[in-house]
This record gives sequence, C-alpha cells and structure tokens, in this order.
Amino acid sequence: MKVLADGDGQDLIALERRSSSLRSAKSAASYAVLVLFTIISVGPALYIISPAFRDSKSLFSYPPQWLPSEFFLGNFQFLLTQTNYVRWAMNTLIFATGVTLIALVIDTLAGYAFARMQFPLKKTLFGLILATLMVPTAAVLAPTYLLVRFLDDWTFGLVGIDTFPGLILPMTVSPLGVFMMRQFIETLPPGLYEAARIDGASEWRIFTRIVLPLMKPAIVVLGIFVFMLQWANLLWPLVATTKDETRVLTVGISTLQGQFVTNWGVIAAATLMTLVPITVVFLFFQKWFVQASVAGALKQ
Amino acid sequence: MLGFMAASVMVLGACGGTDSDDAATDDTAASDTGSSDTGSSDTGSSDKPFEGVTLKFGKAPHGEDEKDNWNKWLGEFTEQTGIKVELTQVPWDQLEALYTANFASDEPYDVTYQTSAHLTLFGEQGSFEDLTGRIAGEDFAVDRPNFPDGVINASVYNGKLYGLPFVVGTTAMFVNKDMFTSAGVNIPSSGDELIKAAKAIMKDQKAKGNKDVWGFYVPRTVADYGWYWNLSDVHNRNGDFLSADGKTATMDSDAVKGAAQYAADLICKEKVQPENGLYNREAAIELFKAGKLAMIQDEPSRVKTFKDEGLPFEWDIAMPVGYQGKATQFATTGHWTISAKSKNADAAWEFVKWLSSAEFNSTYNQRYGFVPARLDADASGGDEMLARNASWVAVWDGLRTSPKVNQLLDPYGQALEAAASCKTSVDDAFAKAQKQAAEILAG
Amino acid sequence: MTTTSATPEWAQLTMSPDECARERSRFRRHALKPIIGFLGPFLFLWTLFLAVPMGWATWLSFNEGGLVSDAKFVGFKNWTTFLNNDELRTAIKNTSVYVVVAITVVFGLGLILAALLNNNKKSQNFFKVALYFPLLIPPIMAGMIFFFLTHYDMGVINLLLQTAGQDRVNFLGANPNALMTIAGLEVWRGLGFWVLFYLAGLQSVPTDLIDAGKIDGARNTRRFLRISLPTLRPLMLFALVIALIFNFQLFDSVQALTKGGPTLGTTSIVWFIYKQLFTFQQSGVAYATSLALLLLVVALTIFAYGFLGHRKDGLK
Amino acid sequence: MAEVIIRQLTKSFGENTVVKSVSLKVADGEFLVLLGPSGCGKSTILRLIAGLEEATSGEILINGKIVNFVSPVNRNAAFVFQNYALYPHMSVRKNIAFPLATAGMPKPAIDEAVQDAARILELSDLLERLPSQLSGGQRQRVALARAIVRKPAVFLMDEPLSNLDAQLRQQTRLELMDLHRRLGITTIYVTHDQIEAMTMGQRIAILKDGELQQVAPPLEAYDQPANIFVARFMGAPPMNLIPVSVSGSEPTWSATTQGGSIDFDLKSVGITQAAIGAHMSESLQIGIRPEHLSLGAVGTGLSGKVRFIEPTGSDTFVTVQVGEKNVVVRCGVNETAKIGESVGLAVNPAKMHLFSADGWNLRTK
Repeated sequence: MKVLADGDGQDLIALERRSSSLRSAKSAASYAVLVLFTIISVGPALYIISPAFRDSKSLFSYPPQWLPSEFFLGNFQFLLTQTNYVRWAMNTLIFATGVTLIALVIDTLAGYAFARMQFPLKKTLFGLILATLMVPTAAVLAPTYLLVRFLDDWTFGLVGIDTFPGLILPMTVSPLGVFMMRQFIETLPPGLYEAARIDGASEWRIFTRIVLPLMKPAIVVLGIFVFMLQWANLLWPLVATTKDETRVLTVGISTLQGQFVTNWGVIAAATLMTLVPITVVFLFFQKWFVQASVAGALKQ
Repeated sequence: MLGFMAASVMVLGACGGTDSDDAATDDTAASDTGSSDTGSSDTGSSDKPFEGVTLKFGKAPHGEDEKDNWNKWLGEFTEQTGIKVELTQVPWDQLEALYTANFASDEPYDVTYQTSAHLTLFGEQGSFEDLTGRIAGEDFAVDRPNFPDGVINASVYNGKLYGLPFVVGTTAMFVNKDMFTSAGVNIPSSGDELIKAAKAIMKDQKAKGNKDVWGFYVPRTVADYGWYWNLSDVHNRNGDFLSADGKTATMDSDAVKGAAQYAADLICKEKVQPENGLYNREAAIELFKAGKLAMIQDEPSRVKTFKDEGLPFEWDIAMPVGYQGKATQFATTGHWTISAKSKNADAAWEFVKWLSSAEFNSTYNQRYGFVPARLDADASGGDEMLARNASWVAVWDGLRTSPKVNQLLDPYGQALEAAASCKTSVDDAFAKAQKQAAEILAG
Repeated sequence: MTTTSATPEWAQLTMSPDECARERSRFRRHALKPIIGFLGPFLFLWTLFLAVPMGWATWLSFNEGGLVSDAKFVGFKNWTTFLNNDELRTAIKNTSVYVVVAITVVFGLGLILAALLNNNKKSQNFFKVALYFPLLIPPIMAGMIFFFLTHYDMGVINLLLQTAGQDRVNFLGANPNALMTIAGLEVWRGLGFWVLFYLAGLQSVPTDLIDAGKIDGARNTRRFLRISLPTLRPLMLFALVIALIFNFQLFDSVQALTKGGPTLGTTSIVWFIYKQLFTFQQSGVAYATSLALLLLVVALTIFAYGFLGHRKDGLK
Repeated sequence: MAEVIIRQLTKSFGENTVVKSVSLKVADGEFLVLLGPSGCGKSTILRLIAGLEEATSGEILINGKIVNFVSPVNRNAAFVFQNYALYPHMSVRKNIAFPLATAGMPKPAIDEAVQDAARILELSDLLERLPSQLSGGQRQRVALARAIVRKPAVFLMDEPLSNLDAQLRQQTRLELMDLHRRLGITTIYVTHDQIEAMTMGQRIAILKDGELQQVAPPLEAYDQPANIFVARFMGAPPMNLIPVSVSGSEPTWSATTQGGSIDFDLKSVGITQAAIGAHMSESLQIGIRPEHLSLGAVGTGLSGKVRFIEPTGSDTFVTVQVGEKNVVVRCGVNETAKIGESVGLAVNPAKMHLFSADGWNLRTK
C-alpha cells in the first residue's frame, strides 16, 4: 500500500503486473493440484489395461512390464466366446436401470409425502424408515432371499428367483433415496406449493407440474447414485440368480476366479470391458450433473 | 485313520492308476439295499426312468473355463439319461453366503460340490442327505469297491456320510531345480534340511548377483488360509488342533505349537521366507515363476498351468517336507452332495453316480489336476508329475471335521498369523486360540 | 382486556363442538386420501423387503439357527456372546479409526478440490469426470487394482520409494498400514462423489452473498471460509450423516484386499457380521451384532444432528 | 364479492399459540389491513383464511358460509405471497394461466383471461419470459395477475411490497389501491409497515402477540389508540410516554411528573370520573404525540433541557429531557432551540391520552 501512497505510475503498473502474475501462478498451482488428483483417480486403472492385452495368466511379470509387448486380444475373445459376457452386461443394464427407475418413482413420491403432507404418525414412520437405512446388506440377504422364494409361489412365478422382478424389486427400497428427496423438496420455497394449492391444483397436479420439474437435479443425482450402487452390487444378484439368463456382470466375473488358479488377463479384460459401458453412461449423464450443480439457481 | 488310507492307497500306488478290482470289498458297511429301490438302472441303459427331470446343480469353479466344459459334459449326461441339469457357478469368495440363502429355502440345489469344511457345516444343519444307504445299494455295488474306505470314512461325521468323495486334495512343493543345481544342494526331505538348502541357495544367488531371492514360501496368513498349509506339519508331529471325537480343542498341544514355531522361525529367525504381507499366495507364485523363489508349497493344479506357460527354468514338484523327515499329506476333500430337501433325490443320485464315475473323474482331473477319490480313475493322463502327486495320497491325512470347523479354524489361523508376524510368541498366540476354541466348543 | 369483554353477536360461534369435530375429521380423512397414492408404493415395498426381513432378523437374533436349520430360542444369549467377543471389539476399534480417517480425509480433500473446481470453470467437466471415474469400478475390481498398486515389487508407490532410495512399505502385511491402505482405497473410490456433492453445494451459494464478499474485499480463501463454508453447513451435516452410515458398513474392500488381516488389523464390524453369518453359520450372533450396529449408527446420527446442527436442519 | 368474518379464531402450533381468539368482520369490497410487528400472527390469520393452515378453533366465514373445512380453491380467495411464489420453470403466460388450466377451462377462454389480466397489469409484452428474467416489480405484477385472473371473491395479500425498493414500493402501493378501486374485491392486506397501513387501509386491524388490539379506520387508530401498543406502533416518531401521578378532583385535575405538571379537565381528555377513580392509585402514563407539544418559555407546563435537534426538512424534531424521560417535540423549521438550553413544553391537553398501568387508554369515546 506504500506504493500506492507514492502515487508513482511505474510502481503501480509493476504492482498490477505482479498481482496478475501472482494470480496466474495461483491458478497454475490449483491446476496442478487438479491434474495431480486426476492422475491419482485415473492412473491406477491403467494397471488393468496392460494385463488385459497380454497373453499371460500372471498378475505381473518380473521385471515390471508396463506395456504389452504385443497386442493380444485373446482375453477379450475368451470373454466374448466362452462366457456369457454380453448377456451379463445386458442383465446388469436391465437390473441397474430397473432399480433406478422404480426407486426414483417411489422415492420422489414418498419424499414428497414426507416433505409436504400431514398425516398421523409421520415422524415415527419416517424415523423407522431412516433406521432401516443403516441395516448392513449382508444381514438381510437371507431373509430377503426366502421372501422372494415365497413370493415366487404367490405371484405365480412373476416375482421370484431368476426373474428380473425378483432381482430388481427388493433393491428398489432405499431409505436414503426417500431421505434425499424429502430434503430436497423441503428446500423448494413452500410458497410455490401453497400457491398451487390456492390455484386449485390437486396434490398430484402439484407434484407433477410444480415439484417434479424443479426436482430434475435431485433426481439425476439420486439416479446416478442408485445406478452406481446397483452396478457394483454383487451379493444380492449372486443369491437371487442361478442362471446366466439373469446373472449380472459382477457375479459373472466372480465366477471366473478359480479356487486355485485365476486367469488374471481375463479378469482384467472383463474389468476393462465393464468400465467402458458405464463410463459411456456416465459421460452421457454428466451434463445433467452440471445441471444438478446449478440447482441453487432455482432457489428464489 | 492314517492306517486305512495308507493301506488302501498302497494299492493305487502299485497299480499305477489302471483299473483293478483288488481293493478290499469286505470292509463295506452293512448294506441297506432297501433305501434305493428305484435306482437300479445303469447309466447309459436304454430306458431312462428320470427322463424330463431337471436338476439344479451348484458348483464353485476350479478354472475360468469350467462353465464351457460343463456345457459339454452335462450335454453328454442329458443324452445318456434324459435328465437336464442346470448349473449355477458359485464364486468361491461368496460361496457361504450363496449356499446359506439357498439351503434355507425349500428348493435348494439338488446336487452341489462341497469341500470337507462345508460338508459338515451345512450337513449338520440338515442340508444334505445321508448317503450311507445309497452307497451300500445294489446300483452302486460295482463302484463301491473303487472308493477306499479310508477316503469314505474321512468324510463320515457322526455316522453320516453327507457327500460322496470326488477328489482328494494334496499339496506339492514346487522347486526351482536350476537354483538347487547352482547351489549344489539336494531337494530337502526334512524341515531342517529345508532351512539349510534355502540358506545355501539364497547365498549362492546373491553371490551370482541375483538380488532379492527367497528360499521358501508357503502362506501363513488368514487371508490365504494359513491353517490349510500348516496342518500337515501338525500331523507330522502326531497331533491335531481338535481331538478325534471333535469335542476338545488341542490348540495348545506341542504338535500345533511346534508346527507354528517352525513356520514362524522360517520368517522371523531363519529369514528364508519373506515377511508376512509382502507377497500373498498369488504374488509368491509370480515370484517363483520369475525365478526369485527356490521353493513354494502350493496346489498340484499349478502343474498344468506351469507346463502350459513354460517356465524359463528347470522345475519339479516334491513332497512337502515335514518334522524330522516325517511327511504326510494334508488337504481337504471335494464331495458331491444331494440336498435333503431335493424333490428329485433319486435322479440326483443318478447324477452323482455319473459325476463319480471313473470316466468323468479322469476327464475332470486331467484338466484340473486333483487326485481322484476313486482308485480306478486316471488323473495323470500319463503325466509323470501328476502320477507322482497321486501316489502321495498314500500318506494323506484329512481334516478333523465338525460343524464348528470354520469357527475353530479361525482362531487357529489367527494365532498362526500372529506368530508368523514375529510380534507375538507362539505360546501366547496359541494359549489365546485354545481359550477361544474352548469357548466355541462350549457353546 | 377491557375491549374484548363483550363478544358481539356476529362473532358468536355457530357450530357446536361436536359438529366441528365431525367436520374436521371428515375433512382430514379427505385430505389423507392422496397420501396413499404417494406413500403407498414405497411403503409397500419397504415393508415387504426391508421391514419384514428386519423383523425376521430381529427374531433370529434371539435364536440359534433359523435359516438353514430350525430355530431354537435362546433368549439374550447371542447378545451377551457378541458383547464379549474380542474380535468384535477389535472390529469396532478398527471401524471407528477407519471412519474418522476416511471421513476427515475425504471431506477435507473433497472440499478443497470442489473449491478449486469452482474457481476453475474452464476444464471443470473434464476434472469432474476424471475424479468420479474410480466410483465406476466395482469394488472387487477396485480391490484388485489396489492390490497391484500396493505390491511390494510392482506397486507404483514402492517403485517410487525405491527410486527415491527409501525403504519399501509393506502395505497389506503390517498394522496400521493395512487399515490405512483400505482407507486409501475407499477414499480413492469415494472422493469424486463428494467433490461433485460439494461443488453442487458451492454453486448453490447465493451469488449475491459472494458478490457482497467481493465488494467487501474478501480474498478468495477468506471468502471461502467465511461465506461459502457456513452456507454449506446444513449440506455438510447431511453429508456427514450419509458418510457415517456408509463408512460404518465397510466390507467390500476388506473382503477384496485383506480378509480382515493382518492379525485382525482390518477386521470391520460388517466383516465380523458376514463371517459369523455365513462362514460360521452363527446367524443369531450375526443378527444381534447387526442390530447393535444399527442402534450405534442411529445414536451417532442423532448425536451429529443434535450437537452439530441447528434444530432447523434436524430430522424433523 | 364477499364478506369475510372470522369468529374467535385460534391457532396453535404445538404449545405455541400464535393467534388468540381473534374476531374480525371485513365488509364486502373493503380494504382491510392487518398490521403488527413480525411474529404477531397476522400472516397466520391470512393463511387460515386462505386455507393454507387449519384453525385450532373458531370459525371462518366467506360470503356467509363457514369455510373451515373447505379446500383452499373452493374458498374462492386469491393469495399474493411476499416472495411472489411464481413457478420458476413456467413462462409468465403459463404462470398466469395455471389456476385456469387447473380448473379445466378451455384454452381460448384461458388465453382471453390471461390477455385481460396482463393488460390490466401491463404485462402484455412479458408473457413469454421466465420469472428469472423479470425485475422485482414485474414479478410482483405477475403474481397479482395470477391472483386476479381467477376473479376471486377475496384478495389475500401477505406483505406483497416488502421485497421492493422504496420508490417502487410507493408506486406499486398506488397501483394496488387503484386496482382495488377498479375491481372492488374484498381485500385483506398484511403488513408491518404502518405507512402502508395508514395510506391503503379503509380500516386497520392491529395485532400484537396473536391478539387483536384495535380495529379502526387509520386516523381513528392514530388519534384514538386503544392502548400504548397501538399508540406507539402508529406514527413516527412514536407517541411520547411520560409517567405521571394524577391528583385533583372535579373540575381540575393535574398530572405531575418530574419536569412539572399538566392541568386538564376530564371532559377534554374524554375520561369518565369512574374510569379515573378506578385507576388513580396506579402508576399512570400520559401519552402525547410530538405534534401536540410545543416549545415555550420555562415555567409553562413541563420543562426540561434540549438534548438533540433533528431537522428533516419539513419539520424539526427536538428531543427534550423531561425528568428522566426524553420527549420528542415536532417544531416548525423556523423555531430555534439550542442544545443544552432549558425550555418549557406546552401540552395540548385535548390531545393528551392517559394510559392505565396495564396499558389501556382511559379515554372513552
């Protein structure tokens, strides 16, 4: 500030220059940090690219071989011809999409009810639902399985083991989803909802015309969250399916691991092939993620 | 138990895997022919009494190509019998979770493959049919003599046979012969010799500029089932972790502690084996393949993969060494079970008989490299190493089993891992294990 | 009240209390109708697939067996058994250490990266996708990748250490390295999600607040600490609760990488439950532990909201 | 067109009672202002009338019909929200049309009605914009348009001007009054701004802590405040309050304070002998508005020292310390006083109020 007091034009320009170079140094530093974390995030995945293209049953070789010496496609060929990889991938897509769609519908509806409607025992019910959020998946695995077996008889085989409804429905219940949706609806200005009531809209019309359009960001976030969770889900699809017709990728790939000998090249190839479609799906939806980020703009 | 085994397998050793009916048949349990009245049809006969029946079949794979192979094999079976079989591949890591849910339901898999630990774990909960009656039946009379009593009896718990033995596991010591030649030492036949040979090789390799070479590796961690590799040495010391009646834990016995002490010494005192955690089992195999490990104890199923890959040095398998040169074999057994709730138990028995046939057993094991449980199967397919491996069944001693076996092996494995981590004394570790085991057995 | 002493005639009530109560309940019943439509689908599925299995599990926690074998009622035996279990005590300790480390690191890094991204509009999308990438990898495979990464001879970290002339690290064979490796894996997988989460939060901070800050001459960092951060408070509280719930369920990477070892150094509560339930077939002990874990996390959640949050943010 | 009556209306949220037995009658076509500080329950009353909240007890009548258990839309009342509550994802046109579309009106009729409403509120050029593209005043007009398009019987407005800047607020105030004059719709208007209340309301209902204090035309509420609360709330600067002890007997009474005494007769201050008799022993306060005091020579009425002088252009407010109380006097711009100077204060007894210890005005009409 002394410089300013001098009123010397030269010094002022120097200061300006220094502060702008400081700014660019700062932005370069922040850029460097981001690049570093990008390497940390994406880099480790490279460990599976090399073995996927190598004709070896080994994890690694001595000395470390970072690049395959020849471009070997046998692992992929094995997956595509000797396993039901394509079927597994399709099933995973059906499973994860099915769960996501149903979960989004029931979660937004219930979230709306908990955020905006009055009914007896609301708090108690919500508390109970939240409590079940903390149940470890492994703990309810067997009871859920038996339940689906039981439903098999009662729904004439519609909801049962080795059926998509039986695989999908139990996973659609996510207390977290209801919690997130309720939280989001509560952040919408209550005036909107009240204005619509005054304007004569029924709850259903308020939900579809006013609340739902404003919930797009939250729906995308929850949707991606649920999809990812189910994409990686292993335990439930494992017990709920017995055949390749309904088995999903995670289960299929687990069965490629022998008790004593594992063909790491095949596993790496499978991992790589699993990553490609999900990355595409993610890239497709990521612009929605941007929208989710500007959710705040809607808040008046 | 060992006596039975030795006697019956002597025969196997002598006849080199050819079909021989020498095996003693007079030992078979009192036959109870009434239990399998429908099962008189031979596989391959023109009438197909179970035509149209569909069986559910659960199996964890021994290799990534198993599914493909089963499609072929099961097709043959269906052609012969008209029985359809739906295979579910069970991943090893989640095997117990899958079977727990499945066996809890009304329609479990009709036939499954089970290792000895799981056989009693689920068997004692009523999941599997007792096959005692079936193997004494008329339709099995031809096959029965090919199953040594020792192998059958090892699978009997509380008088019940929950599964028909299919394969008998063994472990082998893979040795890098080049390293032995270079150091001028012989393949060891006792624990002490192993340490000496390992040290000599490490010294020799270091002198030759080959850095970071280790003498020996065998898994000692819970994650790699340390107990599995350690039990043979316990048996070599004439002991076990559990009393014969399965009622008393003997984790603090001299045999158990002695074996653990030896295991710990290899790492902590003699330093011929890498510290726990540096290499797990898979990583150590890579180490061996890369010529940085002189000896590694592992499954003989590696023989085929090593041969396929072609290791860049001379190698061989040897009998794992034991205390004072006494060497027994230990591994678990694989069985075919029929679910107690199966609605097609008789058809399932047809399938089990087919799976246990000499032909199928030979086919399967020539690919996956186990020792067949029946004498007339030929798993070596002319391979000298596999034939040698099969001969080791002569000194095989199986797992003392109990419905609580997994629970009991956990403190054992934990104690072994603790001792091998060089931070806890063997006495302390196994005193704790003994206490825990006693609590588990009490209630 | 001198002026309201006399109620004028027009202000006299005309409905009797009975009539009023009747009308009120009719009106409320009518208003309840749409609730069935909104809450019904979720509640039906929740009851069927969560409440019923949970109830079942609760019942089984007082029994021996009950899944594969027949149930045998044993009262509170399982509950006392698991309370006296050494391994569970270790598991609770490990899980707690893990939860604290993972949440601290992931929240700290998440916030910093989100703040950097927020100031770096140009390549934001690229970084977002890159940071989110690890979450796309299923846990078993992520475990495998980490196994490569931490390998004693081939792992990039050890190779770097070796190049720098340092001693290599035994990542999975020693404590507390193994637990920290697990935490590293989970942080690696989860970081992207939290970065995006916070970024969404930061971008919803009202711009007039930021502008006000700019006019006041607040520097970037200061503006972030004094303006953005406090407005993120409710969001962070929500995030904290979600993170608590998820991290207390640590299991996948333990199964994939260490199986609870070395010497129980990475055994977690859910790993303990899984072992009891499936490997040991002790369903009663497993269910008792699950319910206790549930109660513990509920208590922590209430604590988090009660002590850290305003009433307003609370679980109303 | 409708008359609104509320009878002994009470609303509690849990243990917290925010509206306490309020009775109010709003004539057909009247513009009534609910005035009070924030948290006094005025908005809650409005929301109860609209049907956004359910009354704990009491009755609400619109056009002679009890509507307590009638859904909001069937009460035929339109509501204008403080923050406008425009649907952010809909264009102005869709916003205005929403209530009609909800009612299932045919599209041409909707278009016509929207055009009409837009014309009245000068929004015709903005119909395709989104709310986020409008200024505050424009949003306000859209909210009004959405309210009038249904042709409601009652207008309920909840501080509709509070989000506007001062200049726009005054302009919109005039527009609103004009709108009311043109449409003649019964309007209940909530505000905490006494200027708005004074200028807009035909009658003002003043609330404090959920209780109705006074309902009166603006000037009556100003001149004849029912109690200290109303007296102080209406007018800026607020009415001066000076603690006094009252003595004397017919016909001359005097109120004595530290800075002197004021003589008055009961008739001119409108108090009955019975009323003063009942409260004489209490600690009473006189209330006098700044414009009813004038500076004079020491010795007349009250006296004290000048503390502050605040010229506002049209008036000058002089604060005089009388005893321990500061008393504000409104003076003409030409009157002079110096800080520290001792002055006398002349009181117009006819404009003086006498308040009992519990705050009620002893004056009777």
